Amino acid sequence: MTPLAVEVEVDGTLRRLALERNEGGWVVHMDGRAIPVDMYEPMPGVLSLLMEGRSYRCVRTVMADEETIAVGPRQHRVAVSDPRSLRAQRKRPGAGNGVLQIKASMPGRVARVLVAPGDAVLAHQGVVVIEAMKMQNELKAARDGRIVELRVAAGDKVASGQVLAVLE
Amino acid sequence: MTPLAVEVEVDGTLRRLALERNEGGWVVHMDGRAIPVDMYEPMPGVLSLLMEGRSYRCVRTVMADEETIAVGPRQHRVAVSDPRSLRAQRKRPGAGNGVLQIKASMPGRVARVLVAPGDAVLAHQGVVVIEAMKMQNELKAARDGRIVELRVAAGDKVASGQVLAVLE
Amino acid sequence: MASLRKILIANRGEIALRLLRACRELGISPVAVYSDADRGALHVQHADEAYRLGPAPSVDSYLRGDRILEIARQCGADAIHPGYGFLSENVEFAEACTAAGITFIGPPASAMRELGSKTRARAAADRAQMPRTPGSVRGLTSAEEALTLAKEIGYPVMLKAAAGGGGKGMRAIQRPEDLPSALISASDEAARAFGSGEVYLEKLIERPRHIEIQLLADQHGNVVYLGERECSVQRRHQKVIEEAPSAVVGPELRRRMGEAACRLAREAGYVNAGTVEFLVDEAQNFYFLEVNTRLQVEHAVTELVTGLDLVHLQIAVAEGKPLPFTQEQIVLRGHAVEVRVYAEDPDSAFLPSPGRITRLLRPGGPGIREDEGVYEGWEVPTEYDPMLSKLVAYAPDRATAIARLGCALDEYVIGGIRTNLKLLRRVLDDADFQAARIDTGYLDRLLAAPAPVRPDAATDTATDSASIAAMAAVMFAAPAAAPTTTRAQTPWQHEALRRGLRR
Amino acid sequence: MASLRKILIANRGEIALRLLRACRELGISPVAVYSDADRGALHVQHADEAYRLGPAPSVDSYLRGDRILEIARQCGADAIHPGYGFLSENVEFAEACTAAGITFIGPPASAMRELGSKTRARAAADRAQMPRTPGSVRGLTSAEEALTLAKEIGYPVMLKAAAGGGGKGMRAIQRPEDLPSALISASDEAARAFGSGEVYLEKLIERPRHIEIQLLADQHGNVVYLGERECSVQRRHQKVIEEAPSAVVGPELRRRMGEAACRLAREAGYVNAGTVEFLVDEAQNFYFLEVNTRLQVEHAVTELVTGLDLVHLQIAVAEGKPLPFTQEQIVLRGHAVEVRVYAEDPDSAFLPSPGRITRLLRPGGPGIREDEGVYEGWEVPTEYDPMLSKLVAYAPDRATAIARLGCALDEYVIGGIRTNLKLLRRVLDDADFQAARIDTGYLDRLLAAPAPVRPDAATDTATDSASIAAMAAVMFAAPAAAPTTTRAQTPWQHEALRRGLRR
Repeated sequence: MTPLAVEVEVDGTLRRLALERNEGGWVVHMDGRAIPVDMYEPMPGVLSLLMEGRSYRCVRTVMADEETIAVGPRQHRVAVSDPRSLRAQRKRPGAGNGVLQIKASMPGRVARVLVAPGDAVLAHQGVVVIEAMKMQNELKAARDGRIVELRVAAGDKVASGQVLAVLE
Repeated sequence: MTPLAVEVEVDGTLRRLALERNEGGWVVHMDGRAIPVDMYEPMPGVLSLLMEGRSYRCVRTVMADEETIAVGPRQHRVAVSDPRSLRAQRKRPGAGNGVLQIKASMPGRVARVLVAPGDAVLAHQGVVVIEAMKMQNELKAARDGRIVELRVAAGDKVASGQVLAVLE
Repeated sequence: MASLRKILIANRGEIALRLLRACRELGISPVAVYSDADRGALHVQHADEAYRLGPAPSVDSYLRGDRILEIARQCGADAIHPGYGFLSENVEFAEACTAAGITFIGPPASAMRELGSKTRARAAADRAQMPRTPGSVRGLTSAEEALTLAKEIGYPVMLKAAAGGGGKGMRAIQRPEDLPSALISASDEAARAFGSGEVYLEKLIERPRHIEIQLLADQHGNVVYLGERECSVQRRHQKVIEEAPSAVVGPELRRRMGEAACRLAREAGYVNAGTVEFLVDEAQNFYFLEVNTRLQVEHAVTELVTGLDLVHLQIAVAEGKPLPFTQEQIVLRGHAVEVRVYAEDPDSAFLPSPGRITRLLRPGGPGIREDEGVYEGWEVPTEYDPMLSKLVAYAPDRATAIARLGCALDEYVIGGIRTNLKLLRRVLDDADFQAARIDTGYLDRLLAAPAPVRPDAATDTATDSASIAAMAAVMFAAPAAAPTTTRAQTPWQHEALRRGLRR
Repeated sequence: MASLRKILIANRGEIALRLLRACRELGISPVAVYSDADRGALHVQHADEAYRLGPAPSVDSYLRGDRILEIARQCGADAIHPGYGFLSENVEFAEACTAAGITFIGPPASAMRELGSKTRARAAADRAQMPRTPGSVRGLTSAEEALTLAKEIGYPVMLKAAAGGGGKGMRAIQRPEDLPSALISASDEAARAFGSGEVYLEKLIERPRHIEIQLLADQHGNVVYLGERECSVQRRHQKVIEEAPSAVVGPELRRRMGEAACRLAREAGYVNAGTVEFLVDEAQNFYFLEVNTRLQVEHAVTELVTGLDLVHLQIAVAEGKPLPFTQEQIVLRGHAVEVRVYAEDPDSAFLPSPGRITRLLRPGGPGIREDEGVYEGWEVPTEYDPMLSKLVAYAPDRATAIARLGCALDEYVIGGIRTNLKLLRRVLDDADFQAARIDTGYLDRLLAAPAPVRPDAATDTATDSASIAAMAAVMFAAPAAAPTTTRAQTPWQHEALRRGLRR
């Protein structure tokens, strides 16, 4: 069986590794080394890895916008991918090109809308105020631009990650 | 919607009740009363019931041979059924007729077999000895009879509920 | 007075569950109330009885004193425990309970009126010859009045809600031009949180420690203090880490603060559990801050070092029993540290992070106590305080308690929402915190500095935790992870161990 | 002696996890070992390093001292903690550790040899002028010898394994004719459990209490006792419930037993933690029983009433540090009760009930400590002791501790296997236990009586818990229970509450 080569984005930096499966065990090819890994899954979303004698408990949690793996007390944002899908990702609006989505950073209720469609806004200018758990939080424009779309009104309930407005 | 009538065997005694579902809530018809029940399932296998103001946490657990529901600290063996399937159950060997299965009461290893096929055995006579967790336990015949079948030998690993021998 | 048989718990979250358990231990039947957001909450699941209050928002549910009292009357509860927050310091509610012949587990309304309002309490402190911070002893009526007073005592000044607690309605003001707007927002916030917009103003003490005395008084005139708690680790006047005893309070200072607190309690005819908060400056002068006429969030640390159960004692006092001990019999032993686990994201401006808890792996072990109100699968509502639980460590000494709490935080996994677990761990690792070099501004200063990178035990990049995370990510993604039942050793496992042993 | 950096934990289950946590708290790197049955165990998941010992059976894994020592050497561990059971009282293993330059966290081999063997310990007790039960001071060599000795001291007599513990290899004999066969089976069981079949014989004391003294000795000749534990609630000489302090031990008896225990320890040159077990009769005479030269299962109750951490202290002693306190500084406060949760079925002859834990809802709350080694989804192996966890309650007094523990047991749900939870609850509810009218025969007598029916709060048959179970069963069976996210109140819910309030 030939090693499966993958790219994993860990905390924003890309790591290449090749894995090979072998009757319940794994071998990880990394930095030119072949490292046998004994894997056990005590419960869904939790892996116990034994690697060169060291023990690691890895816990996977997923939130709307990202996958996190905690290795013991250390949390890492991860994204498994191959180069193609990575390129595809780069095409997403908000990541690189001219359009920028302003998303709710938490669930809550829209307390105030500070702009109107067509308004020109400056970087760091407030766009929408969301209230949750008795705290008001102002969402700001990440850069200069113009509001091309406004998707919420005062009083609306919004979910985490929901697009509130689109900046151009 | 017409109430659904069911028979539930609780700790060996049969209870008849009729339930009716109604947008997320239930009405239980019992002893000639119609009792509204507010049900909430905080996690699979756990129900929180509010009934005439009283709160009950019901936890369902299933073991090889039976379903148990704990109402707060109180455990009850339950079996939901309608009369037909109940009658069917009664036909099972070991329950009423001449054949009796002797089952492993726990997983473990067969330490000794004390009888041979064809042997006549008296009630409470030892049939098979199982060892688990450093303890030996002798399984006895529930009544007088004859060993018509012996399904294990010394050294065998056995699962809980596995049939070890059949008594006639 | 007869002993209580049924207590309605007018609260939610971890404190509701903690009160419920105390009732059961005493053979008292606990009754829960809940908002629509809390139908599935643990305090509802575990109560003997549970009644709906109304929609999620506090004003429609946990602040509905009329409804709660009606429920108590109709279900035959003979007492109500308000917990902390919500109605716990609401004099009108306490009076309504008494009028309805239902025991309010807390101080008499008269004492609450005297001490519960921060402005009146400051006046009372003056009468009891207690040092306090300069400032107003009544609510501000206008921006003009505020500006005049602030000028008088000198900036920086602090705005505070007279009915407040937990930092809500508090503002520190450095310059006159910020005062008017701050006054409005503080008053609004106070009104939203406590139903009263009264705000007062006091001199801001530089780099103070927040140290408070736990009081307990019975109906027979006995008043004792159960030592102090240090709560200097705060963010926006919101306590984050509390401990008992304080590293800087010796027997003598403890006695002086404790006796001053008892003096004030006697002066106000105080009964049941209460807390007198002080600011303590570098010279160890203490200034009266306010009185909390209720059980505190952080009462657990006092319980651990005194070996007492404050809720049991609150109930005993409410039943008219005399205190079962004298001041001399109260001995502090060991050290306890508590962290508040919040559903908030320290990495993005501490935004609240409500939502469903998809993974909950709890820490444990000797000396670890968790007062929790959540479970895996529970949806943290947007409508209430973001506190998920209180994690407390007890040990023979402060250093061990901190180390123990740190290990517990390392074991803790909460998935699906963001929490402040990592930040709490960072504080416990901080040299200043470990040396008890803390004041109420400590945490904000820490947060201004970049977070230090935690040393990784790994010897090379192939086995640093990021690499392990990468491998795990792939294995999780791979179809069907290894069956959890397999016991057989594969050749690779042997090889792994052989290599491991060869190092 | 230098402080330890890496400790290999030569054990499994709850104690392995408890030791592992203690190491972390002290900044020591914990190394786990495991059998094939324990690959997924918590102590493996949480360790820094973990190495396979071999197949599931103890003789192939946790009793493989050679293999464990090899692993310790190769992974660079500077100490081994044996926990309890397995190799904890194996002199040869302790000596091998010392020979390999690895610290054995326990007493020196010489003291183990002196006191670890029950026969030699009885001889030592004689030298230390300690009262002990009549009987042999060396192993029995034949049935004839046994019969002669038994006749000499008079029936009933007790057979015990010289290397024993936890009741394995113990038999009470009423009549001569039972002695020979009992001798064989006891010796076999002892050989299986401890690798030594040596068995001795002593007079059986009628209705004794089992009370033991916790010892702690450093390498500098300091020996202290940390009070007593009462462990009279036993089944087949297997402790089930332990508490500290004992309800019948006053300061004077405590001092006499404690000092006698310290005398024996000094006589044997004992170092580290140890326990001297006594039988105490109605007249409060105490008889030396045996010494456990290791940490006890029930050490938690002592930790709770003394405020100390015995494992931390064991490690400090092993590092050569002097005890951080004197006898006078040890003060007992409050009361602690521990129950052992076993995977066994009290309803069918206490058959072990290994298997997968399909549901685990843990209790919690103030004063509750659980030393646990299992999790939901864990498969309890058939090869080891059936103890799943130790649940302990601490409170200011015995009655409250018992009530608290009872509430915790009521919250506890373990599904997929059978446990003794209900039996433990029954004992806590029993009037004799609550009045501390207990001896080592108490539990067997209780079990001989039919279990009382627990009163049901329900007012009518429609709402008794069996009816609720019936309803729940149907609702579970019904397609798709109500969505857990729904918040809207249905008409029925309103109706339910209206009625609830109307009662």
